[in-house]
Amino acid sequence: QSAKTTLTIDLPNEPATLDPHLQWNTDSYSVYRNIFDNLLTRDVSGEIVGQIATEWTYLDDTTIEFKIRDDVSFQDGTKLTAEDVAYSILRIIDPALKSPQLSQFNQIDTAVATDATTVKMTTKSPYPALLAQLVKLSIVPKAYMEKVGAQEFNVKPIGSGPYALGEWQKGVQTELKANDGYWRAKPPFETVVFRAVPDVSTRIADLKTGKADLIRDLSPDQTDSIKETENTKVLSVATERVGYMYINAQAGPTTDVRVRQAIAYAIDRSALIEALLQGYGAQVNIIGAPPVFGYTDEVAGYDYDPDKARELIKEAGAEGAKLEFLTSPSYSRALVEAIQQMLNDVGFDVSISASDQATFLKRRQGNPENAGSLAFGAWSCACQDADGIIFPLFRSGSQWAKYANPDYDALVDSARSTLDKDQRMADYKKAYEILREDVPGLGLYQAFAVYGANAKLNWEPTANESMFIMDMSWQQ
Amino acid sequence: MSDTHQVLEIRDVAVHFNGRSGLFGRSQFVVKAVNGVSLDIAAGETVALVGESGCGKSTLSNTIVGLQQPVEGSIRIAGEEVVGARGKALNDIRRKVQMIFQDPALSLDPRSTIGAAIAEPLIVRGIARGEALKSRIAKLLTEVGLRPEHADRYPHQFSGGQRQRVVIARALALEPALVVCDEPVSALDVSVRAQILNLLVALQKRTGVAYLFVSHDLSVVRHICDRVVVMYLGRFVEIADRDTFFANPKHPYTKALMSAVPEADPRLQRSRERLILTGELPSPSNIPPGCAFHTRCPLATEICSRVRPELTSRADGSTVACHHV
Amino acid sequence: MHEPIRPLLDVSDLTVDIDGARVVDGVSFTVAPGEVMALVGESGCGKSLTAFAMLGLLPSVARRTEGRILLGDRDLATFSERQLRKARGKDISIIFQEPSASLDPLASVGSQIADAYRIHTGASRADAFEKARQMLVDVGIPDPDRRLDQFPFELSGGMCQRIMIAIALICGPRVLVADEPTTALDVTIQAQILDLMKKLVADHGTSIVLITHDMGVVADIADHVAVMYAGRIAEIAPVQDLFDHPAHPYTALLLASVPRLDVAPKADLATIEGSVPTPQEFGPGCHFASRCPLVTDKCRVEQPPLFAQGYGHRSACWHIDRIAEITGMLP
Amino acid sequence: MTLATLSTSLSARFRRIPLPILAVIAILITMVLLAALAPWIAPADPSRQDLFARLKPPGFVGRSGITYWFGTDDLGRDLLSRVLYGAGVSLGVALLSVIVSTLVGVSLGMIAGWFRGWVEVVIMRLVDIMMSIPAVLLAVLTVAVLGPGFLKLVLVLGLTRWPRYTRVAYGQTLQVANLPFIKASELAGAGAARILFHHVLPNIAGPVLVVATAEFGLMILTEAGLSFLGLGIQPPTPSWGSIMSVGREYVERAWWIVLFPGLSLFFLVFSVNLLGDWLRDQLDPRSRTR
Amino acid sequence: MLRYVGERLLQAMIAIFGVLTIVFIVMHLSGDPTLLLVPQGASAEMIADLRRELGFDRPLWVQYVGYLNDLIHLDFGESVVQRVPAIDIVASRLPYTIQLAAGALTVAIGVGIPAGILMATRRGGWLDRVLTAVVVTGQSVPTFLSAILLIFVFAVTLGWLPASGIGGLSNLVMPSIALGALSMSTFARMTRISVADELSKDYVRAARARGLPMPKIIVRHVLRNASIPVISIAALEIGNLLAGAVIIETVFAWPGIGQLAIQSIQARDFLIVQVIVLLISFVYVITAVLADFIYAIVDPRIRLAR
Ligand SMILES: Nc1ncnc2c1ncn2[C@@H]1O[C@H](COP(=O)(O)OP(=O)(O)OP(=O)(O)O)[C@@H](O)[C@H]1O
Ligand SMILES: Nc1ncnc2c1ncn2[C@@H]1O[C@H](COP(=O)(O)OP(=O)(O)OP(=O)(O)O)[C@@H](O)[C@H]1O
Ligand SMILES: [Mg+2]
Ligand SMILES: [Mg+2]
Ligand code: NI
Repeated sequence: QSAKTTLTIDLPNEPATLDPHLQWNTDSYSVYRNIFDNLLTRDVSGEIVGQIATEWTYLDDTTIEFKIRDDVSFQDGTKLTAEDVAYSILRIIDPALKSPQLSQFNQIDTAVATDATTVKMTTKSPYPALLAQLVKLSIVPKAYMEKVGAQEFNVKPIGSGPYALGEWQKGVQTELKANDGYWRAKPPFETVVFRAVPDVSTRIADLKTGKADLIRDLSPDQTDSIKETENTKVLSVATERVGYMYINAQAGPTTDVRVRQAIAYAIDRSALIEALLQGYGAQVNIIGAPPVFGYTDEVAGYDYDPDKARELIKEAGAEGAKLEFLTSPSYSRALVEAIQQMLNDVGFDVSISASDQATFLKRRQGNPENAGSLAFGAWSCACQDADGIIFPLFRSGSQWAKYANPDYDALVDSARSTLDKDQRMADYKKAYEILREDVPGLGLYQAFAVYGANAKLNWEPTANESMFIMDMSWQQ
Repeated sequence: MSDTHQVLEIRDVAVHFNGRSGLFGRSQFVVKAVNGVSLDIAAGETVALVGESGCGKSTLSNTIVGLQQPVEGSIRIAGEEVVGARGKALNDIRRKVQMIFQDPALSLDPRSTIGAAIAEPLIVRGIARGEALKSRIAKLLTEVGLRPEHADRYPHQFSGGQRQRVVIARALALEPALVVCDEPVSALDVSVRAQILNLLVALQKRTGVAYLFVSHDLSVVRHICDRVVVMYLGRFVEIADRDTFFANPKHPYTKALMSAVPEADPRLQRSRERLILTGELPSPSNIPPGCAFHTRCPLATEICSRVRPELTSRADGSTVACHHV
Repeated sequence: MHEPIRPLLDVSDLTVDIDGARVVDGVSFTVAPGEVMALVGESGCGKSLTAFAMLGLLPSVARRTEGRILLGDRDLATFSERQLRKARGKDISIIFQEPSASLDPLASVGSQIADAYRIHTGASRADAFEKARQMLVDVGIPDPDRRLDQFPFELSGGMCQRIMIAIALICGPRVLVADEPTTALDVTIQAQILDLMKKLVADHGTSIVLITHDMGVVADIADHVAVMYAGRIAEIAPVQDLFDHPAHPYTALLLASVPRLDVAPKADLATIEGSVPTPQEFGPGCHFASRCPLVTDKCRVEQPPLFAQGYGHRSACWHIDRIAEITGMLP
Repeated sequence: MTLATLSTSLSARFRRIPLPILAVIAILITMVLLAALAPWIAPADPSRQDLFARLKPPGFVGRSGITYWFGTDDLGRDLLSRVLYGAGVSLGVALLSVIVSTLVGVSLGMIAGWFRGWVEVVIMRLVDIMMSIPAVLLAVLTVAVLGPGFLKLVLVLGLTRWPRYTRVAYGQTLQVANLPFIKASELAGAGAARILFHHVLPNIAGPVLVVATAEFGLMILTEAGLSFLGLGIQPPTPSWGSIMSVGREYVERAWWIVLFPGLSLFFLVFSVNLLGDWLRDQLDPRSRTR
Repeated sequence: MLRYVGERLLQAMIAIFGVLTIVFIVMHLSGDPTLLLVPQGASAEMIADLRRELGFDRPLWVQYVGYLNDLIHLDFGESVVQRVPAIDIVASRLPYTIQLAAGALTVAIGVGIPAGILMATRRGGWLDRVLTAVVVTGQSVPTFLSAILLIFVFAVTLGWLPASGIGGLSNLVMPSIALGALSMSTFARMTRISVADELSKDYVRAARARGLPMPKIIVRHVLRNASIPVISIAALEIGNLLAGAVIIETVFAWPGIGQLAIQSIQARDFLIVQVIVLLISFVYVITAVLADFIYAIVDPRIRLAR
């Protein structure tokens, strides 16, 4: 088995595109992050470190200068220069590209290559999450891109990463070939195949039959059968993703803060984690997880207290209040039903409205009147920064927020416009405390990523749910 | 035309069907089922329509009651034009004309009781309802020789002859002026056939209804008709009073027809001289020029294949379309 | 004509039940070679079932409970389905009541005729078609080459009937059962078909069982006539005898119903009062009892046997002596 | 009157019911009864969860002392109660959607077959249109636009299935419309509505019935399929389809979750099919005279 | 007949146009893909910008006219998710869909029709009962369940067949069976009914009277006569198999149109959905017209009936 030179990974879907500036969904970046190098990356401990950049310095609050490696070549042999880096930045912030990722980078004003190894970038205002966002910026070859155009690039991408695109059988699988001249080291497998297998039961069957070596998105209930099977094992890691409840503070019975607090008291988080997540989750008190900047364990949580919840409901006169619980097939049906039962137990009348994801998002982000009372969510900004979580979720005026509190707004605004880490930590702690009182949302647990793998595969999954093949290898 | 209308006045009626054949309809053709016929029927009269199978008898019958539209010509029933009539006008005319179809089994809805079948015209026209309707049905059933309690039965619970009587009862419910009978007795055995014929005659005597009677059984025709019309390939070839017709058939086709009728008497039948027709049977989609019958006619001469003989009156009051009578 | 030749077909005591009802009850008759036996009777009296029973083609609901069907010296009633299959079409053929329904609408008539021949003789396709062509000429269909390739719907009713006859005759059967072969045809075509049958009888000595309700046809072609009523044979006689001296009230009334020259137009035709009993209503006695003008109590309880009336003439009536009362009553 | 006519003719014909059909009818009646009586006979509340008694096998005795005869599902709910309650939902969905699509489909089919001309073209092209739109698309979009729910589900199923009935009804009407007894009614002065409902409908009922019985089982499966896509009946309300779609994740670990609703569905579909075939034989004039 | 075909095709064009319009309107009513495209946390302005750039902010009728205009120029547009011409994406899936549909039809017809014939000829016998049970099973097991059961038995436990994906014939076996099962039941039932109908007709008795053995009668006469309703069903099923394979394709990771359809619907990738719908209605119309021609070939009467 150790002689195996191909690694096969079952993903739920095929990559939508391989142009790293066009799509930011898990299935796409699981593949293309192995084709491209990024400006920055995170090490195993979660620290931001350079990848194409060797070092960077803030010239002032809005200007930052990156030094670029000079030993990196694209897979077509051309050398990667500061021009390519600047081009990549400018390309993604160009509205004409219609990149869905634009919002992550739109704080950047411009970028120029001042010489072959230096790029100077300016932001519109001080932007503390900039580096965290730049972790997601892949570097594309300017010359090649300008030669073939975006359409062609999409199907025949060239990057500087450890793997080059081999054959892309649309809808079936994406095959990557090792880039033997990769600057960091020799890639561990000659070939890597990403298959598109939407049904999790089928992915498990593939793993058990040896058709796949690594599968993702397992539910905790399915881990047992993989553990029991010889030759397969379960890999898991705590991620930056947080499972939380949204509670509409601007419409319906939940406008009353006591009702929202009652909901918080009524949910037995430990039961959810133990029974339904089978331990693949860790309890949190806030909407945020330890790998996230701004996370604090100093804010108290709501302990499970159904009597207290009933009391609050009575106080608020909300006995039997009808709550609409929005959900979509993307979220665990069992969790949603379990929460529904817990809320009904304390005297609410919760009804579930499931629709497809598009409709769910439309309602959830639409006006408060139509946004239901409750929804379950699993949030990750892939930037490991509270700014990517509670700012969009609760800052008034945001799509997601069904909540408005000027004090809170001031805190999160301040935290996103200073580079002073201590100041930011303090702001976030205060902000989390306000959220605890007002309960426009409720943190439930830190989500774990669960993978099934061939027993011989060495890999330590990371908190940001990436799949870097460079980190994997066959057990000797 | 005069003010005194006949019950039925047919003028130059022609009915054509479009036929297509070949996988892609390469060959299109027109079936001239009825090809310019005229006829009057007076109240209380019975006119027989006889002719070879496929000559257009049923097509003409359907056209008279408005189930089929003619390509040209005029049909008046009690003075009112049927051709082109639609909706209410057509419905009003239909009160005066009814039809008895060839097969009684097929002309009754197998899923409604015969009471409902007879009641239908009365209900639809708003003539009777409730008790009045019931007694009216009972009366009609008695008139045709059935019992009132039969009203709740379904068609399959009757014999062929009884079913035919139900059909007649329904046709008469509206007291029409004309009933078109399309081979009403050909599928019945002799004793049942006799019952039906008796019934038709009795009703005519009482109500003065006129019949257009399509049949291929000349003994039946002789029995109940006043006048006989012979049709061949969409045209009338002979029209005559019954007595004249049977005493002295003129058209060669009529003669062949008469000679082919078997007599229900072995001695007579086996000693008869018969006129067997030979020659190609032409099709209504390809009617030969001249006289349509000339391909099979024993008397045919050269003129027959060129000039179509018109119906002309004869001394004894009959009209015949033949060059050689 | 009435010489006792050894019969070719000897049906005796044929009995058919449907759902426990006796729809054909002890029917017996014989047919000599080259003879035509006509089977007449009111609609629904069991004529067709008798015919089907002879070929072992009864519908699945019907069962033949008794009876012998001797063809020559072999009893068809004891045949297995396999033996029957070999006999059908070759020894005994049938022409069905409804010709267009009895032809596969989607197979060319030529292939349907030829099939019957190939099955029994193992002839080649070409030979069978040649034979089929010959048969079309025999039944008097003009332009046989073109007709062979046509489908049933392209032919007129009379032609379909003749196709059926061609199929029935192609293997030269010894017995032909013809079930109302001319109903729904006009008289000119009917005459042609009757002539064809006469020719068959004369040329090949075929025996024919002819089912019909047209007394004119009977008068034209039959040698003997069996009159059926409600599942039983009421009377059986040489044709002239039957027309001259009907010996069963039903026969007499039936013959009287035919419109005749001597009946004035639009005068009442004679009819038979009442209607045929259904098999469920059959009593223990004479089935005609409910409509018979001569009925007595005996008729209602005791079934009359077939009494001999003369040479080859038998009738099932207790009151044959009083038949004159009926003939006298008639107009 | 049409219904009355139909039912009298049915009762006349059905006096002798063969044994297997009686058995089938008994099964169906039992199912309907069980479904209707679920609130009284179910041993537990079908949505009562016990997160610490998840995925327990049949016969497991819970903490409160109740026995789970069919075992429990992934949230520790009593499967027997869920199957009982689910029967009502599944039967209801199937029955209602069959009724909706029959009503719509058969009416349109009869109208198209009767009036011909442009009405026929419009209706039959509409049928083509509906048949060309993938059913999933309609289902997803209807739920997106109208939201989920029992009645909307019925609406979706009815909406996507009526074209089949239309095709059958249309073809049959074309045939029946040419029969002499229809012409006779026309001559009697009956209008289109009367002819269609009093004469055409009873005479095309047989084939329509076959389609309807076949569709009946299919509707339950379709609801199950929608549940699988997360668009069916909303939890925690159980339906056989939603129970099975949950259960399929656990076929290895907890086979009982799919087994019991699956078996129930099998018996239901089996019974309905047999009954449908038999009803059809009864209504078919040819099989009666045979 | 040529005119008939012309008329039929014209009507079909109008119908296809209708399908496209309906789908266009309903799809757009159900929301646009912008929210699905942006990363979590995108701000309202960002979403609005992207929506504007993708053109979804324009009034519906403007979008519709634009779409029709493109369509007339045979431009089927580009997927907003994949940024590739929609027609290419659908075309890349087509071969797999055809494979699967062919496989499923083979199962459905190859098993369904013989089973139907056997059931009709052995009506009421034990073989009829056994086959009825098989057919009902096909009708009462949801496909998502039968599919996963097949995988567990034949791939995981026995290891005979690959669990998912495309490849050789062995990959096609299980999806074809799972997808064909339901159609198989439909074919079997329909065949049983129509063969039984034909068997009761007079010409069968007439053929027996001629001395033809039963198997020969069935092959020569009955099947042809019974085929019309079966052909109608086949025409309906082919359209069904294209689009109805959503669940099967999802479970077996079969990259066909059905899977693409549901993914594109869920992603509100309008133009792909439109191309798929266009394709399906096209196939549907073609099979319907084709079925009419087959009717005419099987049944010569139909030629004249028009
Ligand atoms: N709907 C139709 N379409 C095409 N041709 C038709 C149609 N109806 C009748 N015909 C043709 O018109 C001609 C006359 O048919 P019609 O039914 O009137 O004959 P008929 O005299 O009633 O014959 P029969 O005595 O056999 O009933 C025939 O050649 C027939 O084939
Ligand atoms: N398949 C069947 N099922 C039930 N009863 C039948 C069946 N076939 C015939 N019968 C009944 O058997 C009796 C005899 O029928 P048969 O067909 O032999 O009559 P027939 O003398 O040929 O009448 P016709 O002159 O009308 O053809 C009738 O009462 C009929 O109702
Ligand atoms: Mg006619
Ligand atoms: Mg008969
Ligand atoms: Ni009514």
